[in-house]
Order: sequence, then structure tokens, then C-alpha cells
Amino acid sequence: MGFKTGSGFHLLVLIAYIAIFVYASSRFRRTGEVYVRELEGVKKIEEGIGRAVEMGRPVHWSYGTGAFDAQHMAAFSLLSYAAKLCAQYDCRMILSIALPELVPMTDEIIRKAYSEAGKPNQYNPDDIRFLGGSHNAAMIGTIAREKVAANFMFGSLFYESVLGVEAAAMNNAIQVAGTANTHQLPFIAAGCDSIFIGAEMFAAATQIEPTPVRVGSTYAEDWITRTMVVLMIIGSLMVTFGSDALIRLMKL
Amino acid sequence: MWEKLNQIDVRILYVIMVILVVFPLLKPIGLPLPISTQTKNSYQAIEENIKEGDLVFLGVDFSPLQEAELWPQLVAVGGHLANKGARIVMLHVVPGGFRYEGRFADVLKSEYGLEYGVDFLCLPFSAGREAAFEAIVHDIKGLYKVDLYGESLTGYPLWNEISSAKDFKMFVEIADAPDWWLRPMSQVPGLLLWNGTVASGASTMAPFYQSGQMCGFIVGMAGGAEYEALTGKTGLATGAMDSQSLGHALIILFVVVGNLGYYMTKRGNASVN
Amino acid sequence: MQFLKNQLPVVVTFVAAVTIVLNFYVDIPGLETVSNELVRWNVVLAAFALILGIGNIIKLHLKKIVRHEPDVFYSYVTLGTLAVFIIVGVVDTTEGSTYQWLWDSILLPLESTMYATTMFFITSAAYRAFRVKNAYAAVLMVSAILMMLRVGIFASFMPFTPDVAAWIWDIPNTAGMRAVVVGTALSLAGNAFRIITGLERGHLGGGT
Amino acid sequence: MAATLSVWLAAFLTLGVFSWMYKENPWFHFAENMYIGASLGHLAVTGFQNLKEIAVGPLVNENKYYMLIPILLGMLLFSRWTDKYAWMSRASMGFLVGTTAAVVMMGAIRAQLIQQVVATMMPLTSINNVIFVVLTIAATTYFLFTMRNKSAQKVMDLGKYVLMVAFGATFGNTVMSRISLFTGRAQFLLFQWLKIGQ
Repeated sequence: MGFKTGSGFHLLVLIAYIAIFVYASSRFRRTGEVYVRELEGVKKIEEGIGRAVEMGRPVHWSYGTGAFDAQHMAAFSLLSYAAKLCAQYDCRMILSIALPELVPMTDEIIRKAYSEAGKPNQYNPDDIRFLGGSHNAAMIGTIAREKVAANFMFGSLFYESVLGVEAAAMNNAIQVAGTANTHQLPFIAAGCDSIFIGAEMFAAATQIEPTPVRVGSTYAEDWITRTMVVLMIIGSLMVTFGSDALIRLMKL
Repeated sequence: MWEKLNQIDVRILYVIMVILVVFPLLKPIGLPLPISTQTKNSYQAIEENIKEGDLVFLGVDFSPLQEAELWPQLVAVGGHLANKGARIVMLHVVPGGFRYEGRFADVLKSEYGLEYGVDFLCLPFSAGREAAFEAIVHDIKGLYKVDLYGESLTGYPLWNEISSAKDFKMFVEIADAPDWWLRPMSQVPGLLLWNGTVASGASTMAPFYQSGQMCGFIVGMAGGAEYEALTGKTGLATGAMDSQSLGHALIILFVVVGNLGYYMTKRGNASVN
Repeated sequence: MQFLKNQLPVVVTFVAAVTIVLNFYVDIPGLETVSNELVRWNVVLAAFALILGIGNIIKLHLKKIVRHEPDVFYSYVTLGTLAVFIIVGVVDTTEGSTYQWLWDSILLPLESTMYATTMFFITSAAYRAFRVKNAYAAVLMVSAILMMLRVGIFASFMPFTPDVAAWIWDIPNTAGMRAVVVGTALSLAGNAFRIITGLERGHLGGGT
Repeated sequence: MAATLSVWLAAFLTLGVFSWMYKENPWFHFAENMYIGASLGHLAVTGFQNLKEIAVGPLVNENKYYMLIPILLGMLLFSRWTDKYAWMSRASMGFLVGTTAAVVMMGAIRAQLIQQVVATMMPLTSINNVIFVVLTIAATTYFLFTMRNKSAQKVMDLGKYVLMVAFGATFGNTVMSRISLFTGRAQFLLFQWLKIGQ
């Protein structure tokens, strides 16, 4: 029975996160005021779906082919936002899915979006396509054949980012993408109408629907990131003058 | 006139690209190739740290997608480890890896004369990626019962000498941006971490090499060609470097042409209205 | 009944997650094996979810065949290849020579060629997407070109390019990518926290 | 004979995929659908092997009866094939999500936050170190969403420029790997299929 070394500061970060989270979410419940930097990607998603409805073409959604991780959780909240819009405006959404774990969860989100829009019978499971390793070939095939008017890619993206973006660009579709995978950010930054860089995907959920839980976590994440920036400054200055006390503290 | 420059059909660009990249494959030009300090340091990391009989993990975690860049790396680095007399345990968590693990096992037997089960071992696929490595860190004997060929592992002397991941000197992981390998394996005290990745995965792993969490880090086809030059055995990677030079020249040209067309038509429209 | 539908999933999430988190911080005898076991169960469930996914695809294509939809031929191709791979894979195991033949003739060429198409898409991205529409796009382009100039042919007659590229790679690039990693770390942890405590259940059918 | 058939089939599929570059067409559509069947087939086979080794094996040979729990949770996922009983899969999804979230949370805070912040604490003795620390801090502030004051806005702008340099550098750096992928396929078509050169 004992404390594992190297997890002391780690626990401190977690406790600080929970404390600020509780404070910020209860403050939001009381005052209701929140400020989140404007993320233009959110409006672009709606614009893309609007364009698709005008042109009578479907929109395409992909999570990328990376292993199941928290990026997909952020993608779920963006998907439920987009799926509700699609259900409202009767816009067909075709989803290309590479990971098996995502199929039941995506199915649940789309099913819920249609039932909340009062159109449970319009929910079409055939548009949720599990493709495994062939995700990229099937994706560009679908984008070209269906002439999709909007292309959304959120989650753990790999080389499919440049494929999806350039394939949909041939339909001059409206494109919004987001990932935390640094190696793919250049391709969506260059090719998309608007992008979410890493943490922005998570903050978008707070901007779309500011619930106490989401406001609490965005503030907690912000405050701890600010503290980390301050620590970087202090730590660098201390190391410059020869003391690595802060580094040793953080490795406790 | 500038209008055309702004709307070139990309398929024309594709044809030019194919011609210039394929041409040197048939008639190599032999353009010069500088060796980066990063590859030199990674070579030294193995040269100095690995002695006869050291246990080394060799992660063969790439699929056909990355074969062009990572197979030459595996052959060059794996060969270097074999020459140093390391005892190699190969494994993979990426489904496509079993092909290359089997193929490199044949190379170790034929070219380096290593004996399977004594000098090196091949472990089978295990799903879950980060979870698989967590299991290797905590309880490698619990995770693996049979080897790549389905034979029980207890029959091999090398396997019986291993009790846990802590017995290993280094983990060489040949994979595309394997942060899912680094997070769990960084828990094993004293285990040197070494990664060969594809060029596109370099930015994910660069912070971990820069912070010293990894002692070696080579990148892409160029990294493979440079490592081949350092070990003195030229292979596939060296042959394709001419295509690289011409391909890069074309991409830069297209960026310039794209911007030229864009600016001229914008200036043209500006002066019109 | 209500408990089974809404509360049980959250309880399962919480118990499984807390076991692993606790094992990370504290050394309780026996907790290590339980935590490792749970991590391994994750792999088992992923295998079942795989079968579920494949079931969806078979259902989709069978429907197309039954309804005689226009490109039904392609559905025969998919189901046929799927059947061949499963039968040979189970009978001959992935190490068998017939399966290796299937792998070399079908899966290997398709996967590696699909990845090779990125060269074409990067070419059209260089021409189409790298247009300098604003100051940020200008920085993106210049930095990309400076990196590309370090390759053999340019390095030979412009010896400084590898050093410039190395500097851009080591300093601004690593700084920027580290910021993304640090900036995202808390979002990942925060998101995981919300899921473990059941505050975020979007994927389980209960909204937040 | 089998070898040449294999090379011809591989060449046929390779050219089929590349044909998309000209236009989406039946040749590509055929290769795409064969790819769907093959990749799902391979996933199924490796999935079955995994299940045998990690779940069914220990349950039957080493009679670890607790393996029934993950197997049962796994089977519950099949309830999603129905509409009425789809809710029965939620416990299994809860387990999948819970274990993944725990592993991610611990790894993210350790390797992606603490170790990276500590690594940024550099002695400000060299110009490069000073620039590196300043640029990392500026780029990190870009990921602050609730900061309103103006001076922070300027630092975040500098941060966005740093990110653009990083993205551009990564794009430039990736060109090499993309070209090498194509040269790999070109080498296959030229030397193994058409057997010219070499």
C-alpha cells in the first residue's frame, strides 16, 4: 500500500481540474454568463449543411482512421450538433467509419438526432458505413459519386485528411475539419474553409451548447493551461539561475 | 492569359509529376544526399548502448501504407542490431505488421545466421494498441502465450530467460507516429526508447525526441537512406532519392505557379472593376 | 428497467475507469492485476464491436442484392471478397500460404496504392490550397517551401538550406507542435473526466 | 503460375485505384468494393484470432470463468441489430468508453502535459532556447478560450503565426514520404509487373 512515485504532481493537476470545474460550473448555473472565443468553424458547419440542402446533395462525415481516443469524444458532440441540423433540414448525411467501436456510438447519436427532430422513421442506418481498412478508398469513392456539397472530418485523422479535402474540393464543397494529430493539421489548414486545431474541437461543444458541465470544463482547462504557461516562464527563469526545484517538484 | 494559369486542370500537374518521378527510377541520376545529425546521433545511440547479448524489443508496427518508408528502415536498423549481437524480440500491435515481422525474421536467419528461439523471437499480433503496450509493461508473460507461428513460447530458451519488460535494454519501434507506444513504454525505468517513423509522423514524435524521452529518431525515406549509408549497405531507399529531388522541385514550382496565377488574376480583376 | 437503460452504463463506465485510475496513483495489492485485466477486456469488446460492424456491411449489401439496386454487381464483389478472406483466414490461419497469397495480391496493393495517391493530392493541394489569401497563408507557404529546399538537389547548390530547414524544424515547428500537444492534453483529460463521471453521455444516448 | 497471377491481380488493382486520379469510374469502384471486402475479412480473421487467444482460450483451457463478463458484454453489442433492444448495448459501450477514457486521461496528463511543460523549462542561456520558450508560450496561449484582455489577443496572434510555421514545416516535411510511397508503387509496376529496367 503506498503512493506511486511520479504521480504526485499528476494528482495535484487532476484535483485542481476538479476544483475549478465545480466552481466554474456552479458559477455558470448561478449567473449564466460565459465567454468563449468565437470559433468560426461552428457557423461554417451550419453553412455547409445549408448549402447541401439548397443543392439537394448529401453531406459527408468521417472520423478518420486513427485509434479510438478522446478526439472521437469531441467529434461525437460536433456530430450530434450536425446531425440535429441535418434532421431538421432533411439533409442526407453519409458517414464513413473505419473503427468498429465507433459504429454503435454513431448509430446512437444519429438515431437520437432524428427522434429529437420528431422524424424517427427517417433515420437511415445504411448511411452509417463501417469500412474498416478500406475507409479511404470508400470515402473518396462516395465523395465523388454522391457529389457531396459539404465534407466534415473530425477525430483522429491520418493521411485521409488530404484525400478527403482534395476530393471534396473537386466538388468545391464547403469543408470543416478538426484534429489534434499535429501531422495532419497542415493539410486541413491549407485546404479547408475552417478548422478546429486540437483543443478547439473540445471548446466548440461549449460554444454550441453551453451547459454547466461544458462551461465548467472549458474554464478548468483554460485556467490550468494558463498556470502551465506561468510555470513554463518561472521554470525557465529558475533553471537559467541554476535551480531545478520546480522541475523536481513536478516530477514528484 | 493569366486567367489560364489560375485554372490549370490538376490532372495535367499529375501527369508531369508521374513522368519526372518515374524517370529516375529507370535511369538514376545520382544526385547528392546530405546525412542529418539527427540520423547520425540515432546511429550512435545504438552503436554505443547495445552490447553483445543485450535484449532489445523491435516493434514492427507498420502496414503496407508505410512499407515504402519503413521497410528500408527496419532492414537497416534491424541489421545494425543483429551485427551488434543483440538478442531481438519482435512484436507488432498494428494488424499489417505480421507480414514484415515474418519477412524480417527470414532476413535475420538467412543474412545474419541468427537462430530462432535463441537469438531472436517473433511475438504475435495483439489488439488494443496503447492497451497492448500497457499489458507488455505490466505483465508481458500474461499477454503472450504463443509466438507468431502459433507455437507455445515456453519451448524457447530466450523466452524463459525473460521475466518482464524491465530486462530489456532498448525498445526500437518502427511505426508511424507511435505516441500510443511511447506513453506506456516511458513507464519502464532504464528502457531506452528509439523510433523510426514516416516523415508525416515526425512532428508528433519530434517533441519527445527533443525532450530526451527518446534516444534515437529517424524520419522517412531520407532517414532510411541516410541510415543505409551509415551502415554501408545501400538499398531501396538510396535508389529512390533522385525521384525525391525532382518531385520536390515540381511541388515548389506548382506552389509558385498557383500563387502567380492567383495574384495576376486578382490584380487583373482589381484594375477592371 | 429504467436503471438498466440509463444508470447501469454510467456505473459500468465509472467502476471500470476508477479501477484503472486508482491503480495509476496507488499501489494496492491485487489492483494491478484487476486493472490489467480490465485493459485486456477492452481488446475483447473491440473484437465483438468489429463483428457488429461487419454485420452492418453484410446487411447493407444483402439489401442491395435483394432489391436488385442498379450497381448490385459491386455488392457481389464486396461480399464475395469478404467470404473468401474469412474462409481462408479461419481454415488456413493468417500464417498459411493461401492467405499470404490473398494478402499479397489484394490487400497489400490496395492499401499501399491508396496511400500512394497522397502524392497526387499533395500536388493539387500545393497548387490549389497554398494560395496566399492572407498573412497566415503566406507564412504557411514560405515555411513549407523552406522545408522542401533541404532535399538533396537543392542542398547541393544551396548548402545553407539543410541548416535553415533544421532550425525551422527544431525551433518554431517543435514549439508550435508542443503547444498543440500541451493545449490539447487538458482537453483530452477533461473530456475523459466528464465521461468517467457520467457527466458526458452523448454517445450513450443520454445528452448532457 | 500463382506468382504471376498474384502480380497481375495486384497490378490490376493498383492501376484501378490510380484511375480515380483521372475520374471516378467503374474500375476504381470495383477496386474499392474488393478493398472493403478484403479489409473487413482481414479484420474479422484477426478479431476471431484475438478473441480465441484472449477470451475463449483462457475461459476454456485455464477456466478463467470471469472471462464470461467481457464475452457477455461483447455479445450485448449485437442488440444494436434490433431497434427495440438496442439499449441493451449501452453497458458494453460504457465499459469500452470507460477503460479508454481512463488510459487516455492518465497518459495525457503525464506524457502530454507534465513531461512536455517540464521539457520547455530550458535555461535561457542561448538565443535558440529563448526563442523556443517564447514561441511555445505564445502558441500555447492560442489554446486559451476564455481570455478577453487585449494584450493576450496579441500574444495569441503571434501564437497563430507560430502554428502556421509549424504546419507549413510539417507539410514540406511530409512531401518526401508521399513521393516515396508513389515511387514504391511505381517500382512494383515497373520491375515486378512489367519487368523493365533492373
